[in-house]
Amino acid sequence: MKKSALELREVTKIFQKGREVVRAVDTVNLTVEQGELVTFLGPSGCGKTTTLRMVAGFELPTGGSITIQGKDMTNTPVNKREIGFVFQNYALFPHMSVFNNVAYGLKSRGEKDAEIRPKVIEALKLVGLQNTENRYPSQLSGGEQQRVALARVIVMEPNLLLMDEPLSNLDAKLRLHMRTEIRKIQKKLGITCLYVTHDQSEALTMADRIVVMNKGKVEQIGTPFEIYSNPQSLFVADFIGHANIVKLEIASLSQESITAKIPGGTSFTAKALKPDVYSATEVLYHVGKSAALIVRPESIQVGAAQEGEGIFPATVVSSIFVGSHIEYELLLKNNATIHASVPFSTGMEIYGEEASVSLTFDEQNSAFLPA
Amino acid sequence: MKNVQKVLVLLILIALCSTVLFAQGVQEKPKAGGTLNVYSIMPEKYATKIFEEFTKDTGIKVNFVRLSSGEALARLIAEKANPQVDALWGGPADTYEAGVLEGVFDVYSPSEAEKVPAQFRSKDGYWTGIGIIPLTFLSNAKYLKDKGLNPPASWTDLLDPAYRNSLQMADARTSGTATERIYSLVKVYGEDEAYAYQKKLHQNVQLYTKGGAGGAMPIATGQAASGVFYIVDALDIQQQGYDLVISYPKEGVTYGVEASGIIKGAKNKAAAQALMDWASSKRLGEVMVANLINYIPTRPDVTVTNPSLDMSQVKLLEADSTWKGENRTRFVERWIAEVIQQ
Amino acid sequence: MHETNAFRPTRKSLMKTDPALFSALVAVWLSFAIFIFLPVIRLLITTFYVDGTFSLANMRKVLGTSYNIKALYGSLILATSVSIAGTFLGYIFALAVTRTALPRPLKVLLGAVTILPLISPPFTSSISLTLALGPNGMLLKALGIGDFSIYGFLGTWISETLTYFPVAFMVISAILNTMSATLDDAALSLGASRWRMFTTITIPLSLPGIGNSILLLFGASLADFATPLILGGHTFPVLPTEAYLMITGMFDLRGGATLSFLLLVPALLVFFLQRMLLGKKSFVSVTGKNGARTEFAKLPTALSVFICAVCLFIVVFILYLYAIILWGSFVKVWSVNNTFTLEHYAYVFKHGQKAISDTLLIAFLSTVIGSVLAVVIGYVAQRKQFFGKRFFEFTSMLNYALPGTVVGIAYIIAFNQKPILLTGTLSILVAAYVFRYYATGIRSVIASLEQIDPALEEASMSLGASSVRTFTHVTIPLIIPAVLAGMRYLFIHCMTAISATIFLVSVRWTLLTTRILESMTELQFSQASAFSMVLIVIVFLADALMLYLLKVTTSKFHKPQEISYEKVGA
Amino acid sequence: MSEPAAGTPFLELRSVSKTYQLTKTHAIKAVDSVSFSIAEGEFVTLIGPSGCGKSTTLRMIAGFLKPTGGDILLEGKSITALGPEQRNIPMVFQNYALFPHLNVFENIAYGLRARKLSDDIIAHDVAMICQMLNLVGTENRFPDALSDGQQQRVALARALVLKPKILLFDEPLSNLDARLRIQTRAEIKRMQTLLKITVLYVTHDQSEALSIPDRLLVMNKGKIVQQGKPREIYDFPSTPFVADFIGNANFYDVCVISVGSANVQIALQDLEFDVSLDHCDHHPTKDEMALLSINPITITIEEPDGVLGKNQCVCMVEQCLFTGHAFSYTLAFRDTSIRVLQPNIQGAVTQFVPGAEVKLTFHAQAFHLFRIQE
Repeated sequence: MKKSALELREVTKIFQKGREVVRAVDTVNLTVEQGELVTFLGPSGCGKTTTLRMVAGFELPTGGSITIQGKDMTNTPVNKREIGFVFQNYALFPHMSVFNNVAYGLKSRGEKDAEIRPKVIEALKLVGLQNTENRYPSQLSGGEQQRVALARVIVMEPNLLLMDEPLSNLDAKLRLHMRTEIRKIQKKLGITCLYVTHDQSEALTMADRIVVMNKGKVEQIGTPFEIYSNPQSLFVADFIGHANIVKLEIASLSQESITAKIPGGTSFTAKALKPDVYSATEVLYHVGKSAALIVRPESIQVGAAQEGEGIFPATVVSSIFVGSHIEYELLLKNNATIHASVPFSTGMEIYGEEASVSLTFDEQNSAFLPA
Repeated sequence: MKNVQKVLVLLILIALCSTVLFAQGVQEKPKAGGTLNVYSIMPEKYATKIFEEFTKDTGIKVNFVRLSSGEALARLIAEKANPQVDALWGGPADTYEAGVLEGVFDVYSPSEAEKVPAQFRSKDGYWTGIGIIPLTFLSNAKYLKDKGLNPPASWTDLLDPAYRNSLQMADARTSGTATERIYSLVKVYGEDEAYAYQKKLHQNVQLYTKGGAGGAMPIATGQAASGVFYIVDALDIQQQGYDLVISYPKEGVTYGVEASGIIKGAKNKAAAQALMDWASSKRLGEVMVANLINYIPTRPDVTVTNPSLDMSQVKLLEADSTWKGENRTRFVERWIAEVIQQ
Repeated sequence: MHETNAFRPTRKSLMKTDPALFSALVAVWLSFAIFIFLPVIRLLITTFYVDGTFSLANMRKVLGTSYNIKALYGSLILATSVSIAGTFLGYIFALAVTRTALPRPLKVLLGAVTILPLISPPFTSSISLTLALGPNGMLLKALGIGDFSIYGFLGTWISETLTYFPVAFMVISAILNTMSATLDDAALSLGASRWRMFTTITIPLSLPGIGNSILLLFGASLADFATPLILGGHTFPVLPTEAYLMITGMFDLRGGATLSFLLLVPALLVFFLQRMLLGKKSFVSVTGKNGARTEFAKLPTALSVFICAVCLFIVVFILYLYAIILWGSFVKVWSVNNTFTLEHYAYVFKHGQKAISDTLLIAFLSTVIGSVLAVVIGYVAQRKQFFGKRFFEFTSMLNYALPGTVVGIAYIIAFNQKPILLTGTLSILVAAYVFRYYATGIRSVIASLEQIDPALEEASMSLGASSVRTFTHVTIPLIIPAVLAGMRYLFIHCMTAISATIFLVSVRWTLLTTRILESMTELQFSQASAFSMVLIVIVFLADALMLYLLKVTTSKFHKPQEISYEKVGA
Repeated sequence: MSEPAAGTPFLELRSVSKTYQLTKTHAIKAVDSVSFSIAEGEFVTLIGPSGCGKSTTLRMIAGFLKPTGGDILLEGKSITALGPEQRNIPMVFQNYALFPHLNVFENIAYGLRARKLSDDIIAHDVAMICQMLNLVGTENRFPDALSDGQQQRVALARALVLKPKILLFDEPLSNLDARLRIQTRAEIKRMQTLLKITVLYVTHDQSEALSIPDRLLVMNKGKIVQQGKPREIYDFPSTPFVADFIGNANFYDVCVISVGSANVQIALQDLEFDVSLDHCDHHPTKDEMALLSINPITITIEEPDGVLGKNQCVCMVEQCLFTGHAFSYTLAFRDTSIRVLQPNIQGAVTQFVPGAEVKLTFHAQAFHLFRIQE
């Protein structure tokens, strides 16, 4: 049987600040396969960085176990875990040249200089930083520093690459560029990678799988597309992408789908999601009570005002052209605000403020959650 | 992180060890007979020359540190449990008397003690006089000329408003010169009258200096007009070439006896005794005369060449060292309470 | 969720969980016990125990003397006025350097002149001040001012202010430099005049620095005994001088100890206030990244002119004072025979040789030992969590907080008997310096560690380096500049301080500073000047060497970035 | 393409330059004789990469920097010589520059107090602006106790309370996270419309630049390279730099095959496209090498069906990044690569995995042809 690269079992971390007990990480379970890139995504303080630091060994879990490559490493010191850690602020040694930074781990391991040099050169080449060996970190740009930090880690050929918001100190454009760079290198080397971020678009673009965390607990684990299309909780729906959450009154129920409507308005049918954290016996939806419709801005069509089943009349509050698409802010009849993002194509009509329009929601990409 | 702490502990241990090592290293025992450790109240420039001669004569090397009389005594008292020096050199006899009361001195009668007049020796053999120094007035000649004054010839001359805020003399708390001044005044006026006089004198005092000679330089450079000093300090500054006038009050002055003594528990007792023997010999007086060290030798058989040290025209008041030692603290406390706090 | 995973508050003994930290703490606490607690406790016993029982008799006696009460008030008044005046001058100088359009060479000169008082013994300025402003002083004569007495409060105040304002200058210019320049811009763009900007932004934001400087100067002035000794005269007694006189003049160790105990109270108060101030988050750390702008808005013209005038006056005055000393060291007899001579220097090098070599040895040893201890204590205090940490930090700084005379008296009381017999040794001097002045080292190590992201050490560990390697290859190289900076001040203090060690010099070990004071009491003004000059030159050279080392060790990774288009443009 | 400002220009820059003399021989022209004007009530954004001189320009208008050449006029009067405090041109800073020692109320009141207004008026104005910017309840708090968004709003309130005629923004949103950025930029636009103030807004973020302003100035290397309405600039970039910076375009060297009356025919290796002459920055000649830009969002990506029409080709997917509202593809495109942005709409989009063959359709109106610059 193939060993999984990393296994977290019931990992818990409790901090005690004076009398206050904080469950920073609460019984987290996760299995990561070889070569996978898994991102931990969540708002700040959700426990994602603590989890990563426990995997690295900077913190010891209060409970649970951590297995790397089949070996229990729960209490192994950092320097014996053979992991690579990329820090948010790069943590390059300011008193060492780029070469010495990258060679640092190899030297610590006691490798010979003759062996070290080609490896370092190779690693720097991989990250696109040839001929910078003799410069010092302070002479490099943020992006270059980040790449040195990456080279410093991959030259060690670690079992596990851990990255803690590695791109958050870079400017937007570079951030986009580095995402693809890191992803490329990770796939090329086949390194298993845990990646912590609070930037959902970063998580979506880079991950094979995303672990969404909130308040120390795992909310949902899945591929980016799964998480985006089938959020299992209102938190995930709201945190990933920008979902419209509209409360509608349930008109009828079936096993898979729910039909709901704005009081006195049109009804809409879509699948019902049941977050698996709730017990199956509990009844989550009741006819006549409200359910939350989750609909993505880009799953909304904005058209000229018309009547019909599944069509919601709305008023345009604002329309903003942002190049690739038009962002509408709309008001439904029940005063719910809806954001729609309509891809822009040349010659299409842009509705101005106060315009009456009708909205159609895409059924495939919409779902109900318990309100 | 354990190893970091190992390094830390190592560093601390190195630090502590080196401190202790140095503590031990410098605690090395002085070579017997070869060296002598001394606190000198006598100014360094005199002591250097005298001890050079002593070393020449006896082969004993002298380490010394110069301290004011008060400091020296304070040290000796503080170090009583573990004396750092073997002898005290110079300084007024009453300091020695005070020390005797604190039990810091050892009895020793030098070989030629009998040749030193009795009033220049401790009754019980705790100390031996090495020179005597009367008090004198030292005045800036130019100041006197500018103000049309004669050199002060009486204690009362110093009360002249012409000297307002321009006298400098020593502080009784730190200086033997100052206490000597009080003894003189008590001998001249009687105790209460003496303090009344000092209160008046205080009006003219610009500054009480820490050292007995502290005011001499300001007088020499014209910052102050006049003051009361031991002759040794007054002559010394005059010999440096300043335009100064030395005068004596007609009522008379007491004089200090510069003494020397062995510290109880001295680690180099034999060497200390050798110093005492040498000090009571004629040799010391000759060395002082030869080197222009302006003490009047205690041995009457030493010929003084400097006319300023001729005491024939000066009214010298006798003041018993025991009396001085017994009254010193009281006089100083009274001085603080009545003179400077008025 | 499993209950077994619930948090179990376990307090294992530190000896088991972290034996190395435990032994480090034991070792450091032991040294604290010997060199910090023992002296203070012995001082307290001497003060409050008469014949083996607790008694307030000493205290009553001391407080019963109105002259001592006057001295207490004198100390407080002097410290207050010195701290205010010194901080004011320091602020003016700091503004001149950071906020005016003075040409760079002049700013460098300003900085250089402020170094002079720092590297000379505290009483040098009082000596030349006496000659310049004393009765019949040269400057008074030149200006035709007749009846003016420098002795007393005025002279002491001027001399101490001149001696200590450079400290204020350093503290305040640091804070003025770290202020965000965009705040100035914001104020101006909101329509505030330059005066208004200065009074509503610059001054309030520098308040922490001003507060810190006032407290530092208050403490320094409170402890200074040499300046009032020379300039205070009988009209203006202060506690440290009175304590010194009581011990050395009245042979009253107990009374001196009691008097110095009185000093403890305001000194500790100041120390606590300062800790509180430093503990508070400083206003200066501004959120977000600082724009490219590093230039501060200029001050109102009138203020600039005023600042420049004050600075010019002070600089000229300080240079004049030091010129007097320089001149004095080269003339045959001060103010009588002004022919040039080197005989005083010859004397210094012949008879003062031992003092020079002793002082250098003591300063060197203290600097090295103090720095090592500072690194250890700083590291433990900043990076570790353990029981009693705050008390640990507090204790490490205690000797620094106490006035020097108090420490000196406490040391001589404590170490003059078995089991720890240290009087007259080199170690007592070294210990006095180390435990008193390593505080600057500890502070700079802590400050430096605060700036070094623990991620650097974690990065090293995660790259497989052992903790030893991490400490030697990452932590140590990074804090070396801080250690050197700490060493620099430690060394300067060891060379120039006198208050604690005046009680501790001995036959075998003597110091340059005490020799200078002796020369003064022996009327050898020229000799004293020559000694002072030699001391100043030594300290200056050593300081330059340290600064050079500092530059060498940091230049590697603090290389000024090449000025790029981005740096200047945006 | 620039739109002439209506009436007298409210703010006008005439050949404003800023040169930094770095060494005796080496000088940098951070701003190189820049001229533009802003009409009253207009919202103008200045965009460019970092180091392009946009912030320097803004600082010169605010008065923090003195231009080395040129003149700045406000309502027809030169303000070049005035200090910042005399201009009444407040600025909202990137790092907010809130006074850390003053609470929210005093921060907002700062400019009013400088104007020596009575306490009643100050209290009233501050209360008003707090109401407008949803800061009620925070008046007594200090900046370090506020969230990023609140700090930004205080910075805005502090400037707006002065009822300035013109307000400057220096990358005000760059310290905020994505969601707050979108909220705050809408807020800024709303306040500007409501209070009818003139705004000059500096940013390097293209979505900010396209979304809020009436007019956009694109700056590069100290010069204004293009100005106009956001959509004009997006649709008709005048230089490759603009096409890249504003539209993230793909660029290819192409050869002009023939020049017609309305169209140019070009060859991109084996592919041939028609480009409208309106979309050329110069009149191309036959056989000339030119630079073609293709906006990635205009390319359609679909399952290959074996039929290849005009402006179509088959490529292999190299990488697919899912960004939530879109898929960002990198495809092998002849001997180079091409970026395609496929909006994730209507659930109808199939995600193509790396290695898959796909059919691309190019739309001629998204092509732009530029002269190759040396």
